[in-house]
Formats: sequence, C-alpha cells, structure tokens
Amino acid sequence: MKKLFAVLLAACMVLSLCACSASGGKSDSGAKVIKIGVFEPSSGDSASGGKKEILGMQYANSQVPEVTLGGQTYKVELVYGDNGSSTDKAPSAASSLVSAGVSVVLGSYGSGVSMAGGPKFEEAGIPAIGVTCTNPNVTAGNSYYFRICFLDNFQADVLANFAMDKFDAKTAYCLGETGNEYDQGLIAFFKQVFEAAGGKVIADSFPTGNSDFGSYLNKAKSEGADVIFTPVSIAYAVQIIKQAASMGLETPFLGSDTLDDNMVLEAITGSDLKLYVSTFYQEGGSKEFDEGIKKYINGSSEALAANGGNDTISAVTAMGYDAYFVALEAMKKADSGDKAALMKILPSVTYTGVSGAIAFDEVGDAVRDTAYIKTADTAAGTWVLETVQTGSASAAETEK
Amino acid sequence: MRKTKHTGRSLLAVAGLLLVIILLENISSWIPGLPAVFAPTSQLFTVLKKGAVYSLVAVSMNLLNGFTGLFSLGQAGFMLLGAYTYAILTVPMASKDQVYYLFGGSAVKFSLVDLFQSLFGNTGFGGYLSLICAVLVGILFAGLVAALFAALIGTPVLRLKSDYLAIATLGFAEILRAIFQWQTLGPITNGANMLKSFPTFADFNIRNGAGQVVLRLSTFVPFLAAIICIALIVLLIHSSYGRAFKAIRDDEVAAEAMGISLFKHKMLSFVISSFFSGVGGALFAMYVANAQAKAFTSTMTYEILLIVVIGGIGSISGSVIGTFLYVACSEWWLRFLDAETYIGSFKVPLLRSGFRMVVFSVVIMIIVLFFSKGIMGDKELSWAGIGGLLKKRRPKKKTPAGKEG
Amino acid sequence: MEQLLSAEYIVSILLSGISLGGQLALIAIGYTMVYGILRLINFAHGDVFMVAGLLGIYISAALPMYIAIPVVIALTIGLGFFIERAAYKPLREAPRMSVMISAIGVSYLLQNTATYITGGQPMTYPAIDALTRTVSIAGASTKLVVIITPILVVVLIVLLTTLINHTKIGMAMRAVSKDFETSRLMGIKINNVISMTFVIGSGLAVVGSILYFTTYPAITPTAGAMPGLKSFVAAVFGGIGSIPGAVIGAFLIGICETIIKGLPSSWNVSVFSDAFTFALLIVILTCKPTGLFGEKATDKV
Amino acid sequence: MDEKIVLRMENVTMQFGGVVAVNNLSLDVPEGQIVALIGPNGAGKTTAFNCITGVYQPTNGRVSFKGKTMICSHPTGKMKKNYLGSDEKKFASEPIVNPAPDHVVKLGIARTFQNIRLWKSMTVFENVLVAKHMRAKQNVFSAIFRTNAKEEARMRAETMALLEEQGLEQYKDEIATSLPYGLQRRLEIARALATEPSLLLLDEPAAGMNPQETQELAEYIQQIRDKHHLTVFLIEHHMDLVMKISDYIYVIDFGSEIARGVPKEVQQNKRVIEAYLGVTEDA
Repeated sequence: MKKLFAVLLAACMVLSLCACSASGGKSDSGAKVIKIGVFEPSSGDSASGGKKEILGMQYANSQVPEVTLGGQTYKVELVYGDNGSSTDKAPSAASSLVSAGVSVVLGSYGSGVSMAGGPKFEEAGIPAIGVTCTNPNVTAGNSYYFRICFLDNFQADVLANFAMDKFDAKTAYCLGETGNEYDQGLIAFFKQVFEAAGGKVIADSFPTGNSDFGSYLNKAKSEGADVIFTPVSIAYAVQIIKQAASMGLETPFLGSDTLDDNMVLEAITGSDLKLYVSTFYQEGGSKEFDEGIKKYINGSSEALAANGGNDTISAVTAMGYDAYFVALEAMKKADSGDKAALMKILPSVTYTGVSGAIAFDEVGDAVRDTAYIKTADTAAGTWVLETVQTGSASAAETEK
Repeated sequence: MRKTKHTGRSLLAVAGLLLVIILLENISSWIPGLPAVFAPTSQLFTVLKKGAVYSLVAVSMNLLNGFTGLFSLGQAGFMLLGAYTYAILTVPMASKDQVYYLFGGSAVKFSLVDLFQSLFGNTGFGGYLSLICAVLVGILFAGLVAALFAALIGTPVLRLKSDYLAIATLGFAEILRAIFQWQTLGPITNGANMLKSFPTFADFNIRNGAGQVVLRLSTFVPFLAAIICIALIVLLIHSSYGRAFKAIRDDEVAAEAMGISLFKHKMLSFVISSFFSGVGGALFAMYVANAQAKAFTSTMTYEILLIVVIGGIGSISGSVIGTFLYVACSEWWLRFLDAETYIGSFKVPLLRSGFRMVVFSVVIMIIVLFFSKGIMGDKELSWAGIGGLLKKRRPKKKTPAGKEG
Repeated sequence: MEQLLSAEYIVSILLSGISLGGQLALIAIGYTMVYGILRLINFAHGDVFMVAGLLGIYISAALPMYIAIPVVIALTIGLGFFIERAAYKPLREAPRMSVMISAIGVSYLLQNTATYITGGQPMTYPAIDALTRTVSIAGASTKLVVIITPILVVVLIVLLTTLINHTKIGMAMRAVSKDFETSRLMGIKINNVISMTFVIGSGLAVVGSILYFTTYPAITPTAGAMPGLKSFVAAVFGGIGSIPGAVIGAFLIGICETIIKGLPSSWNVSVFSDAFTFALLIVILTCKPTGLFGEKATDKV
Repeated sequence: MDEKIVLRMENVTMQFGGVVAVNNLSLDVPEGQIVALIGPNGAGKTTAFNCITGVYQPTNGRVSFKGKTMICSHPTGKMKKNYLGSDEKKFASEPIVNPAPDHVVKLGIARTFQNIRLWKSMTVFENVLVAKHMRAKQNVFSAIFRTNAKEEARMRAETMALLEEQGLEQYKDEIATSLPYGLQRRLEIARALATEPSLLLLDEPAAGMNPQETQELAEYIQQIRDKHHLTVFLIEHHMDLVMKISDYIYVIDFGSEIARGVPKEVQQNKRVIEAYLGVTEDA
C-alpha cells in the first residue's frame, strides 16, 4: 500500500513538473502572444465581484482578441491569478502572474489585495492597472500601479454629502471589517467629511470571519444612527443586509462601490430596507455595451454563473471592460507589448470608455469626478439610478 | 578529529549552496536564452524565498514540538510580533505619513533606515551598508520582542500539559492578533491595516547608477539569514542544552530526577524558539513586502505544523526538506491545477480555481495517513546517509517514501 | 451611551448571547466527547459543522424542507462516521500528535473542497419558516430561533445524559473514556463506541448548524473554523471530557462575546470579542489547569 | 550517636484526598550506610520516596538533608479540615518548603525508578551525559557558540569513565532501551551517579531480576557505595537482597511504620511476618 502511494506521489510530481514546463513553452506555438495578467479574486469573500470584473475583461477580449504592433499581429491572452480575496494569498498569486510573463496586469477588485500584490509587480517591473481598487494607498508609493477608477476620498465625499442632503443625517454609524484597507479607508474619509460638516460618526469594525451582525446593527439602532454606512466586501454586505432585513431595520443603508452587486440586490429584494450605493457605472450608460455584454453573459452558462445567474450589469464589469482597452491603448501607443515600454507610456495614455473618460495624474490615479448613486428597488429586484454626483474635483484634490 | 572534518564539510556545503543560489539568481542575465525557469521572474525564486523563510519557522517550531516535546501552537503569534516589530522599526520616515494615513502619521518618530542612513549616507555603498544595518537590527529586535513576549507568557503557560498548552498558546496568538488590530494602538501598529514600504529582499539587489540591477541578491539574502539561524538552532540542539531538551521530551519525570529543571529548560526552549519565529516573522514580512495581523492566523500555524510533521518531527533536515516540498507543491508544481485547461477543444474536467488546494490537501492526507513518520522520521540527513543512499539506490528515486520506516 | 442601557437593548444582547451559547454548546459536546474517549482535539469538527450548513443549502434547494433536514442530518452523521473510519482509525496505535495532524489535514481538506465547490463565496442558508418568524420579548424583537435554541439544547442534553447514564452503549462510552486499554480488554467493542461518539457529535453539530446558520445565514468555507475553535475553547473551559462543563462553558462564552460586541463603539473593543474567549480560557487554565469541571490527572511515577 | 545523619524524615504524612498513603513516617539514614525501606505492595514506599525527591509535596512533616531542612509542610486550605494524619501542629509555624525535584538532585540526592525510566531516543552514552548537564559550568550562549568546549570535553570524559567503571562502555552507542533488563538497571544507576550525589535512592533495584542477577546487584551496590562514598537508601521487595546488604531496615505497611531494626531483628518481628505472609495480599 505504502509503496503504491509512494509511486503515485512520485508520478504526480513528475506529471506536474512536465505540466509546468509545458505551460511555459506553450506560447511559442502558433501566433505571437501578448499576455495580460488578470489579478482578481475568483474565490473568497470578494469572488463575486472579482468574477464580474473578469467578465468585463473576457468580453472585451472576445471583441478585440488581437492587437497589431510594429506590423505584427499578436494574440492577446488573459492569464489569471486568483488572489483569493485575501492579502496573504495575494503576493503568491502576483508572483504566479509575474512568472507567467505577463506584460501588464489588470486588477484587482479590492484594495487590500492590490496593495499586497503591488510590490511583486513593482519588483518585476510590470505595470498594473487597478480597475476598481479605490484606496489611495494602492497607487501611492508604488509607481507601477495605475488605476482607472475614482478614489475613496472622492467616493466618501460624495456619500457623506448625499447622506446629509437626502436624509438630513446627523449621526452616521459606520461598520467595516477589521484590517480591510478598503473598508477602513472609506470610513476614515467619510468620517472626515461628515464630521467637518457637523455630523457625528460612530465608527465600528467587526473581526474577519464574523457572522453575527445582529449585535452591531442593534448597536447602531440603539446609538441612534440616522444612516448606516457599510463599505464592506460583498460577502459581508449580503449578511448585513439579510440580518438587517430580518430585524426590520428602518435606518437607510449607504454602501460603496462594492455593494453594487447583484448578490446584494438579491439579498435585499423583498425586504423593506433602503440601500443607496455609489458606483462607477449605471446600466444605460452605453447602450451598445449593455446589449453586447448581456448577450455575452447569456451566451454561456459559465458567464451567467459568474454574473450570479442573471444579466444585471455590474459597474465592475464595465470597469473591467474599460481596463482591458486602456491596456490595449497603451500597447498601441507604445507600439510594443514590452512591460518596460508600457510602463513608460502609461502615464500619458488617455481613453474614453463606457464608464467615461480616463486619464492618469502624476500618481497614476484616474482623473475622475463622476459617481453614480443607485438605490435598490426592493420590490422589483433592480437598481434604480438615484442621482449622478459630479463631485467637486477640488474635494478630491484637497484630501491628498 | 572526525568531528572537525564533518564541520568542515558542512561549512563547505553551505558555502556551496549559497554560491549556487547566487549563480541561479543571476545566470539568466549572464547567459541569455535560458529556459524561462531561470528568469528572475520565475516561480522558482518565489519558492526558494518562501521556502527559506518557512524552513526557519518550521525548524523553530520543531525545536519546541519535536525536540522539547512541548506542543505549542503559538507560532503565528510570534511571527506576527516579529513581522510588526521589524516593520514598525524600519518603515522609512518619508513613507510614514502615507502608510499611517488613517492615523495622521506614526507615533514611532524614528526609523532604523533613516538612522543608519544619517550615519553612512544613503547612496552607493553607504546606502547599502545602512540598509544592511537597518535590516539586521530590525530583525534582531523582531526576534528579541518575540522572545521577550514568550518569556512573559511562558510562566503561566508552560505549566500546562500537552493539549492544554496547545490551546493556550493558540489562544495567545489569537489575542495578540486582536491587540495588533486594535484601533487604539493605530499610531503604532497602523490599526488593523497593512504596514508596507519597509525594506524587502528586493532592496538587496545591487543596482548601478542608472537603477539597473547588476547583481541579484534577493534570494540569497533570505537563504543566508535562514541558514545562519538554522545553524544556530542545530548548534543548540547538539549542545548540552539540546540533550537536556530531548531528555525532557523523552521522559519529563526522569529528566527532573536527573537535575534538569523542567521550567528553566522549557522556558529556554520556548524563548529561543520564539526568538527564531520572530526572526522568521520579520523575514516573512520582507518576503510578502507587507505586514498585516490578518495574515497570521491559526491556519498559518497549522500549515507550519503540517510541514514539521511531513518533514518528520524531531528532524531538522526533515523540516527543511519538508518545507521546500510543501512550498513548491503549493506555489508552483500544482498551480496548473488551478487553470482551466483545454487540450485541443477538450476541456480538462475538474480543473479550475481551487482544485490545486483540494489535490494538495489530499496529498497531505495521504502522507499523514500512510507515512506518519514523515519524510525523515527523527533521523537527520547525514553525509553517511547520503553516501549510503547513492550506493544502495538508483539516484533517480527521490520520493518522500524513499526513507520510510 | 445612555441608549445602550435601555432594557430593550440589554435584553436583545442577552438573548442573542444565550442563543449563540446554545449553538456553540451543541458543537462543543462533539469536541468534548471525542476528547474524552480518544484524547483527540478533533479539529475537523468545526468543518463538519460547516459542511452540514452547505449540505443544508444544496439539499433544501432540491427537496422540500421537511425531507431535506433529515437527509442533511443523515449525510452529516455519515460524514462524521466516515472521517473517523478513514482518517482516525488507521492511526489508533500512532502517537497522539499524528492523529491530531490527521484531524488538521481533514479540516484542511474539507475547507479546500468547500472552497472548490462554492468558489469560496458565501452561500446563503435557506430560511426555515418555523425558525425565522419574528417574536417580541420585553420590547426586543427577535427571531424565534433565538428562543428555541436554548430550549432545544436543554432537551438534547437531557436526552444525551440519559443515553450516557442509562444505556449499554452509554456505559461503554463512560468505561472507554475512563480507561481505554482496560475497556478493550474487558471486551468492549472500542470501534463501535468511538463510531457512536462521532455519530452523536456530528448529529448535534447538524442541529447546531441549522440553528446557527438560521441566525447567521452566510456560509463560507471557513465559517466553521471560528465557531469550532470557540466551542473547543468552551469544552476546555468547562473541563474537557465533561458534557455539562462544555455546555456551561459554551453559554458563558456566547454571552460574553455578544456583550463585548455590544459595548459602545467608541470603546473600540469589539475587535476583542474573539480574543476575549481565549483570554478567559487562559485565566481559567492558569488558575485551574483542568478546566472548571475537569478531573485532575496525576502522573504515576 | 556519633554517626552523621544524612537524611532525616520527621512525621512525614502524604494524604491524597481521603487516602493516607504515608502516615507519620519518621526515619534516619546515617552517612555511609545502606538503609532499606520495605513493606508489602502498596504500603506507600514509592510515595515516601516521592516525598523525599520533591515529586510530591508531603501533606505534613519535614525532610532534612545533612542537617538542613529540605522539605517542610503542614496541611493548608481544604486539607486543614480533611487531614487524617497526626502531628499537624508540629510544623504549623514553620514555613512551607517545597523544592522541585531538580533542586533536590542538586543538593545531592539522586534516584532510580521502579519502572526503569531511561530516555528512549538516546544512546547509553547520552543517557549518562545528560545527567552531567546539571553540574556543568556553562550557559546557553556558551553552549551554542561552543565556548564551553572544555567543559563539554570534561563531561564527556567523565561520562566515559563512569561507563567504563560500570562495565557499560561496549554498549555506549546503543540505544539505551535496547539493552537487556539488568543492564538497563545498571545504566539507570550509572545515570544517577553522574549527578554526583551523596545520597542514592534506589527504587526496587532488583525488581524483575533472577537470583543470580540479584546476587550481582547486591555486590554492585556495596561496591558503588564504597567507591563513590555514598549513602544508600533503598526500597526493595527481595528479602534476601535487603537482608544481605542493609545496615538498617524500616518496615511500613498501610503507610505506617510497623517495625525497624537491623536485619536480624526485623526478620523475626511478628508484625512484619504477618504483614508479608498473612493478612494483606501476598507480596
């Protein structure tokens, strides 16, 4: 028995080694290939968001699978590195992309993982384009990280103002995950704005892996919150919404871009909760894209599953779609697929995508001043556009 | 006489190994056109770096669990202490405001990096020297803080027996994690958020004026650090104290009756093991280029415990071999299982994200169930052993089962 | 601050504490019984609890609830039984450390398999009407499950104690936990006793999982890890091997935890809700190394 | 009495819960002599040993070594109410002294075990070498960095000498537990000697030996006593061994002393014969 297993184990190892060397040499066959690394969570708490972002890239890749550089046609191949939504898995996922020889990296959904993986890309000299990682620290201190989305200080500003305008809120209860850069960053910025305007913020956080949100929500209620701000991962958002729904909470919820997800929508449907989220894109922004992506999602069972079983378009999908074309634009402009060349050209790349115009500032952040605020229609189970906030760009600037 | 010969040979082997590492790291820039495995971006180097760091941690855990017979599960906690100490002390002043942006800067108003740079300058050789000094001192402090903490909790905890000790140390690690995530300590620990921007292994690559890498040392450095620390542990184990530890492991009552103070020696082993776990934690922070309490969960301790068991409880070389196999499997060799693969138009079933870990855990279960002594048992890799192996077996056969029983 | 002192708030905190405690108690019994007999910390127990939750989701999607629940119970018990036979029985003669490693391995395998199947995303537990109905106690509205949990726990524990004290298999269990070797020599079928322990433990874990996940309806692959660890702490706390000890420990931990979470946000202490459990444990262990109701073992010299 | 008393037990009582294992035991072990403590199975002999060596803290009583109080105790806490022995007032005013076993060894009392407790993963040589650890002049740093090389060399040389003396040198690289039973006993004694004791406590050294081996052991004990200038205090079952080598014998049953005297006297004592042959279970 032991011998048998020993042989089996040995065989496994030999096989896997072969597989490794095989995958290394695969790109040599056929057309020339340029690899784009997709640094996204396809497992873990943020998997739902990561998969939708990937969907946008895949759709973009299916539309434009080739790029012509220096008179030669290259096939664009997406290489996936699953960062498992966790900062401790992210560096090794980043390394796997680096070792796969990608020229540019797209992602990740979630700021913490982007920050954790960033140094690996910087070390290898590979530029990375953040798609929806909104925390300022992703690009600050890492010259190789760019991003095409707005920043958390802008988002928090928009939401805080919205809370005060719409609900006349005086007290806000903020709940985030302990140690999640994204949550904590947003809460801190929200607090700055909200308190500067004379409001009171109660900031609280729950430990990773927590599932008892009843206590927190009870506390929010008892401390007299006018609005509850929960910039958390989808997984937690779903739980918070469900538990709030079962408590019959009347306080309106504010969410950040992560909550713009059909899993959250599904959780809230049928309840009496009020939820407002800020996001990058609203369905209807680009007819052509909306139709195309819906067709793409409905066209394959896998894509449909990745989108959560329906064809509601998430903003992150649109952002993923745009990110792919920004990368392609950079390649065209540099006329090369070389990582160093791309790094050099990226700061000057501009592109107008379905989510708006994209250009980078000196830190590598997108110059963006539009956020959409959507609300959940709990009866129909759809997102409804509440308002479009064109935040004073100065607000974002002064925060820095 | 025989002894000095062996020491000489071991030293030579270690020096050789370090040389090979430097060669391996740099060979692709000297000889172009080599297979992709040798490129500095290859997963090979990730495995080597992580392997070096983890093998130190595994060996330090083995010192406690394998050689002293103390079943402690606090490893992640001590690594956390080490990682944070190192990070807090070495985040450069210039980056502090950015890193601690939620707390309006850091309460630690100095940085070892800046301290040494003001002594030796920050460019060229002086810069390199101050980097080395800062990292060295940082790592040393990392170990000391972990050791100090071990000494503090050792008094109540070490009186507990087996499983109770295990659960108490596990508990301490969890408590530590909570403390380091506490917002109130934010100005020091950055709350629960990530510490970054401190010197990492990549900073040791020697660059020329134009910023181009001339000599890569980013794999060599963790190897050097791990080898020095493991050598110290080996020296300890082969000393009078090491024998006393083993006596405690074999029979506590007899050890005590032969004048070996249980408390003193358990404490010694605990503190020393924690010191090296702390150093390992600092190296781990350098490897992942960030420090965050979230990463140091009990899962990490279990992972290291599995490595120790796979390598063989009570075998240093086993722990090291086990680590590299474990890391290589989880990070490199089995990665293809995570990618959806098509052979022609045929989609290979089962392969998708997550499958790697399933296969990996099945492999671990097989090892645990059928080779419960681990790769090395409690034997050590020795010159005589290698010689014998080469003579008796065909050198091809190098599976973990090669030395079962 | 003052709002937090309202009766309604305090009642709601205590209620959810008691219900959490009851759920932990059901898991803790599995730990404590296995430990009593095999001296094994069955690290996989928390994951069995998680798998029971996942099974609940998948099976209730295909079958009506009143059929699904018995099926889930049967499958989980089968899983517990299978784990013992496949991963622990072969190591009966091996050092205790090996068995514990095997338990960690099983836990790893269950978590990774769950990650593979669910994609690591949280799955939503179906609402069981009988449990999710809202009731109101002392002004605090709460789910029915919160009230049912402690009652069910007490009933189950009375049943279990009867089983242990008044049946043949119960007697065998007590004998084996007192002295493994002698019981074997006396002709007790050790393997049957051990299997029975796992069956009971897993059975209670399923009930625990139904109650727990009805209250906290999201299941991730690691959803069993923390409750599992806490229940184990509860078992150690009460003196491992002692069933009443485990139950009391679990209630204490459940209540303390919810109280800490319920403290004013400005104190910033909710991060210690898990850590407090361990701190409590360490204090108890240093004062009374064998837990509250643990038996003192003296080494024979 | 002109001979020096090495070990003195005064009113030592050891009570576990409601069971009194050793009851009010007082005895003297004079320097250079071989003193035996005998009694039927379960009489409390090993418990008495454990009270001397610091394994148990006696419930009441005092143990002095070379005229100095080494262990002293009186009932405290719950035990105050439940104490079943006598003389609890005698030591009540004295501070409780309860040294750890290793401390007792350091003072110069070494012991062997009834059920041999050698370190199973170590060789014969290492088993003895470890026992040298306690008295070595070194610290953990000098040990790691090998600046204690001289000390280490001395320990090794002394260990080797001890093994040669005990006739164990040809087994030095064998795993200790693989030795034949008789040699394991001998090794355990050698290991105890390595701690450089002045008092040697032997817990049933002849258990499991045949008459031939017992005979050898008797000579051996006397030999090492003379060579290492030891005082020997032993627990034994084998009457012939005890009668042959002991200078003085204490007999206990149910924890209490029932007789004392030189071998001859004890042999003829009625209560001893009764204890061994009659009322209680057979020894």
